[in-house]
Amino acid sequence: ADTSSLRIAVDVPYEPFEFKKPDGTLTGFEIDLGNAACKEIGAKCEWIIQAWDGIIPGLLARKYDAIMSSMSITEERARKVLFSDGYYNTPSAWFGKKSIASLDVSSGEGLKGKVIGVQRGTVQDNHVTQQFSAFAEIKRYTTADDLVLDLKGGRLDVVFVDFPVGESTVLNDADYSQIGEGVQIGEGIGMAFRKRDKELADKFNAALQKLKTNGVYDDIMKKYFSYSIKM
Amino acid sequence: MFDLEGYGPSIFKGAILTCEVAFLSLFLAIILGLLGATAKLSNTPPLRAVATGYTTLIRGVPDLVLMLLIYFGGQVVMNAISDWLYDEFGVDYFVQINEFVAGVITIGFIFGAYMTETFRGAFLAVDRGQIEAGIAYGMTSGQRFRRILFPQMMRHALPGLMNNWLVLLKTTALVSILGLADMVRLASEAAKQTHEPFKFLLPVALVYLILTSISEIAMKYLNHRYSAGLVNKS
Amino acid sequence: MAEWLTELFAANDIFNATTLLHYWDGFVKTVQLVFLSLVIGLIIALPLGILRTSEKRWISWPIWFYTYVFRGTPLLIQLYIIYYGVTVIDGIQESIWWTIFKEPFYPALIAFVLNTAAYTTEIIRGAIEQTPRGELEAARAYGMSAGQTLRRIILPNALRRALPAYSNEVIFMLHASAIASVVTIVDLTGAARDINARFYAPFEAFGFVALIYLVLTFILIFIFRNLENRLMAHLKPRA
Amino acid sequence: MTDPLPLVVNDLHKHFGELEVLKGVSLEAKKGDVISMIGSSGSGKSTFLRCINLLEMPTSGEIIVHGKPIGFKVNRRGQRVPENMRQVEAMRARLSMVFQGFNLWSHMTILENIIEAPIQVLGMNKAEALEKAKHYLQKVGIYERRDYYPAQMSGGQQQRAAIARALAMEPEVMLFDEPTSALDPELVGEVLKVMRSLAEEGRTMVVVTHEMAFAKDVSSQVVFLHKGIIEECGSPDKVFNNPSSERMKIFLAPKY
Amino acid sequence: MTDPLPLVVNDLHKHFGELEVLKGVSLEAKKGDVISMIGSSGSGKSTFLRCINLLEMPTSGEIIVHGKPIGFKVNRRGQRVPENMRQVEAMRARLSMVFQGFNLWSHMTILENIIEAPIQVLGMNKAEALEKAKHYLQKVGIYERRDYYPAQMSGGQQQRAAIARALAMEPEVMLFDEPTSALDPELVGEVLKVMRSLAEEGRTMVVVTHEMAFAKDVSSQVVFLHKGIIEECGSPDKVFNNPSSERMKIFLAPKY
Ligand SMILES: Nc1ncnc2c1ncn2[C@@H]1O[C@H](COP(=O)(O)OP(=O)(O)OP(=O)(O)O)[C@@H](O)[C@H]1O
Ligand SMILES: Nc1ncnc2c1ncn2[C@@H]1O[C@H](COP(=O)(O)OP(=O)(O)OP(=O)(O)O)[C@@H](O)[C@H]1O
Ligand SMILES: NC(=[NH2+])NCCC[C@H](N)C(=O)O
Ligand SMILES: [Mg+2]
Ligand SMILES: [Mg+2]
Repeated sequence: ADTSSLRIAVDVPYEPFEFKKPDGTLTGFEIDLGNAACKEIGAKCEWIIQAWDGIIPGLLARKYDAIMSSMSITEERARKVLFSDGYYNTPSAWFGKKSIASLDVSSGEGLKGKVIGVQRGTVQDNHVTQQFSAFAEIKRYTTADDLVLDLKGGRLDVVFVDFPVGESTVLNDADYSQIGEGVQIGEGIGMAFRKRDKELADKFNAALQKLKTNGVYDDIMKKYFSYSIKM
Repeated sequence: MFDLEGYGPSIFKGAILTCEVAFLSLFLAIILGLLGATAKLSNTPPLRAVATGYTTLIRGVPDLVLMLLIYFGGQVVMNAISDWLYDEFGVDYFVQINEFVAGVITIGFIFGAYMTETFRGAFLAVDRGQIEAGIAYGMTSGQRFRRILFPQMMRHALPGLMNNWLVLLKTTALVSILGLADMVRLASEAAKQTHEPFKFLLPVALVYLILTSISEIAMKYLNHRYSAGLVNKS
Repeated sequence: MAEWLTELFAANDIFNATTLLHYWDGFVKTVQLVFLSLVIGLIIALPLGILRTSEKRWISWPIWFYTYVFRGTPLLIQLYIIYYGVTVIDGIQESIWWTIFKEPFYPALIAFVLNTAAYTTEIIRGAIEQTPRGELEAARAYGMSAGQTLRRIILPNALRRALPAYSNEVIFMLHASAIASVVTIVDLTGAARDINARFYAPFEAFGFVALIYLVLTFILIFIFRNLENRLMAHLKPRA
Repeated sequence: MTDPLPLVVNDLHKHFGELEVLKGVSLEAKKGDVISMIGSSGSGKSTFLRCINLLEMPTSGEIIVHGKPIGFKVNRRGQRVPENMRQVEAMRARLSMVFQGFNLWSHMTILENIIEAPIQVLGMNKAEALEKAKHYLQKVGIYERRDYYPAQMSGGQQQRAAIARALAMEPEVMLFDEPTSALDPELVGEVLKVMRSLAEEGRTMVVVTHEMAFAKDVSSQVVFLHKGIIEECGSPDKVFNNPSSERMKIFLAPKY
Repeated sequence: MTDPLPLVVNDLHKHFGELEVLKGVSLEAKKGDVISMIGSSGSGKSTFLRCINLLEMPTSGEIIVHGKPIGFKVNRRGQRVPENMRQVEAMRARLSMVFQGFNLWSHMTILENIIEAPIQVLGMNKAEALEKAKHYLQKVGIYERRDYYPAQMSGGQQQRAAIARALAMEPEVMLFDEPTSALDPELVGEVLKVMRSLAEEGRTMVVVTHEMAFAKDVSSQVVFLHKGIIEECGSPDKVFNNPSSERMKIFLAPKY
């Protein structure tokens, strides 16, 4: 494909990876990283906002050329799309009211009767659906902000999200805390491409690799994180 | 006051996008409606069947489901076509459907079905005698269509058309579900971000109310103009 | 039949027992939601529609305003406002109301009820106002009281005439209910979205529910057509 | 003269805003009277009839049904209104009106139309009402059509049904407002025939009509209304053959 | 006799499915002729008129306008159709029809109605068309009403406008299909007056009418149609005062 102008899909908001400022412009870790990578390979990149549940079909339908939206690398997805090398890695984590901080979230018994919120079509969705659908009620949300809103609005008992997202959107309220242990799902986060765009994927792999080593990656990361998510 | 914690200007842009989507899809719907009505009233059975299938299908399925289907599926079809073109003929032709175009096409396509029914009814409502007078004075069928049938049909269609427009306008809110940054989407994002639903959603409701009110006033005015000759001037 | 089913299951991985069950749950939710909204909406709209025709401004005006607002704004926004709005009402989360509003079903039901009641009110008003003047005068001329006239002449007359418009409203409501899926309700559309997100198969996921909606729509049209034939017999010529 | 008169109207006035449509019209119907009201279009005949049973509120004047005058009062907004709606409803039940446009209730069959007011207003039981309905439907000759809806019948049949509906109330006085003018010429005859037979039975009737032959043959009294005033009244013989008013002469003169 | 006749119809037949409505009707209009067609309802008068300018397609027979016969052919589906639509349109422009229901174009003012066909069909320029329109509107006496829409005028005025519209085409022959029967009795006169003046001017006209007085006074020829056949025809004097056909005698006999 022509690499001089590229379209990259993101699902927003997904703080701190990608979200909008009040004036509507996009910002976040992946936005910065993606822009840096594009610069590296000399492409003009345009960000396309796309709901998460349609993001892979959209890629396959050629609505855009790549996805860079905190997509966990999993076997199942790898059957449909081509992943870049991982460019960050964080666990998934449970969040909820401090009052239930001692909840046992590792077993179905512990979550019995609870209402769990996840973003539809995420690895977290898959995980709870497989493990806990017999025990707890699972509510699936289209965007990650609905999810947090309903947690704080009292409609959900716990949410299960990528750790940094919970950290920046849930833990900013002192009544809430992480619950239990983080869970590692998938093999880190990668960009996704159509299978036939191997060349493009290679270019990004090279670019990301370079950014990781020349310090740009670290600069960007420091802007958004106080800990390392690098992989 | 309209700053809305910094979200105001971008929501305003969203309002403009809403209007753009609405007007473009109205335009498309009218064209499809005219084509559909002509097909339905034609003497060609296959044309009639296609048009009937179109209107039944579209009017039997929720807008949102159709949107999701066309939005997600439409590009798949486009791709299949372009792949086929490439494989069979080596033609490298590809149409990119972005979410704006998809939204417009979807809404236009849906309301084209409603417009088809409106126009069909309006064509049928034109008094046969009006056409006969045209025939009797030696007008060609083209002249009759242009000078008599069409203007009279439009007059009958106007109330239905306006009604469809009001529904269409409200339906544009659904494009927010596809991820298009219209005012509903932007306002609900802001509402979630700030945890202040009323502050953002009420103004957007008000904007819709204003748009529908303006439409209704315009409708009265247009109706008045186009029904000249139907009501008594006193 | 069984063979056909097994074949169907074997031929694809999208329509398996789990997903079909998911669709079924969605179907039940859609039917519940639409049915309840319509019934409650109609119960509210009946008196409102009658009062809306009142000559007293202080009665008819507030009702006009209610229908104007709810018919002039998108249902989606009404749904958002009610769904998210209730959570920020002070103290609601501690009150017993919360058990109701906590579930997305009830805010959605409220939004749908208010919406369909607004449209239905106007339909009923329109039908009442179309009651032939002469028939009203005849009622008065024979000494019927206002209440008798309403009960015996206006309403039976108007409700029949409202039927075609109301059947449109019912179908509209069925279709509008699809947006319940945006507030996490797993109705038919919600089920399709879940399944699409899981299998990345928009055609199968949405096409299937489109078909179900189509069938539901046809069933409704069929029911109303029968009803109309029965109740509007008096307007048709007789051989 | 112990029995009170079925209907007396004294000095009835009616304004529509500025326009004075009735300028003092009086009328006295004895039992068995058939009073024909004639007059050109716009002279106020319909308005007069509608004032009698208060479908229009008269501006002033007295209406006495079977010896009982209708009471009026003035409401807060200075409008004249009936003192007691109950009394008005009871009065209306004694005066049955037959309209130009029939005004049968379209959602009821003919039979239902006829038993409706006797049951609802007079409180008759259903069996009795059905009995009466049968009787009067036979009288007007449409008994076999009782299960049809009004829209399924011809104008003449509808008007006969409307007459049966009025009869079923067994009213003191029947009021007819141009009962044949909405009918095709062929259908006029069948309605006039029914009305003539009612007159011969001795029913008290007030009939607004343009059918001069009918007025001449059947009436006991003819009233000629002109611009809201009774210009001429008396026996048909006097009014038609020996009118004193100039207006009446012009009205009777052949048009061609 | 060098000038061809404006209109000749030879042995016209018309079937509607099984039903034969016209069974061989012929007619010859010389310049200045006023031909009245009379006959009871359903005798085929309207159908005949509509066949003349091909609003209905005649099953067989010849139509010759100003010496030029209309050509027909049989299409693929075995239906008789005109050979050449251009020719038909040109022919229609020479035969102006005035309809019973006026059929003025309701979305145009009276003036626009009148200039429409001259401009669109005859290709006249607008100024000239306006000039003509003025002339004919004055002739029928509704020039001041030129900017009204049809719905804003009385039936008589509308019919006069429709006549002006027909006149503005300056046709060879004017065809009238019961031009007064949709009008209230008071309005009939004004239209008949206009038609009489046209007759006196020497216009060629074919008039289907129920107005016997008009037919008697104005026509040069009267045609009596019965069940699709010409039962009687000739001068008004002969047809009305000395009819040979039994049918015609019955038709003329007073109905009451
Ligand atoms: N509701 C009304 N408001 C204002 N003016 C009215 C009203 N009803 C009747 N009029 C006027 O009162 C006058 C008398 O009308 P009315 O209908 O009583 O005449 P009529 O004698 O019955 O005539 P017709 O023979 O045409 O029925 C007319 O000038 C009419 O315009
Ligand atoms: N389009 C049609 N299809 C079938 N039959 C028709 C059609 N038009 C007319 N007819 C029949 O043809 C016969 C002649 O009709 P036509 O209208 O010519 O009569 P007419 O002499 O004009 O009568 P009237 O005085 O009532 O206008 C009638 O029996 C009518 O029912
Ligand atoms: N931008 C987003 N909403 N991303 C969601 C990603 C969730 C999770 N990491 C997944 O891959 O399933
Ligand atoms: Mg009257
Ligand atoms: Mg005719």
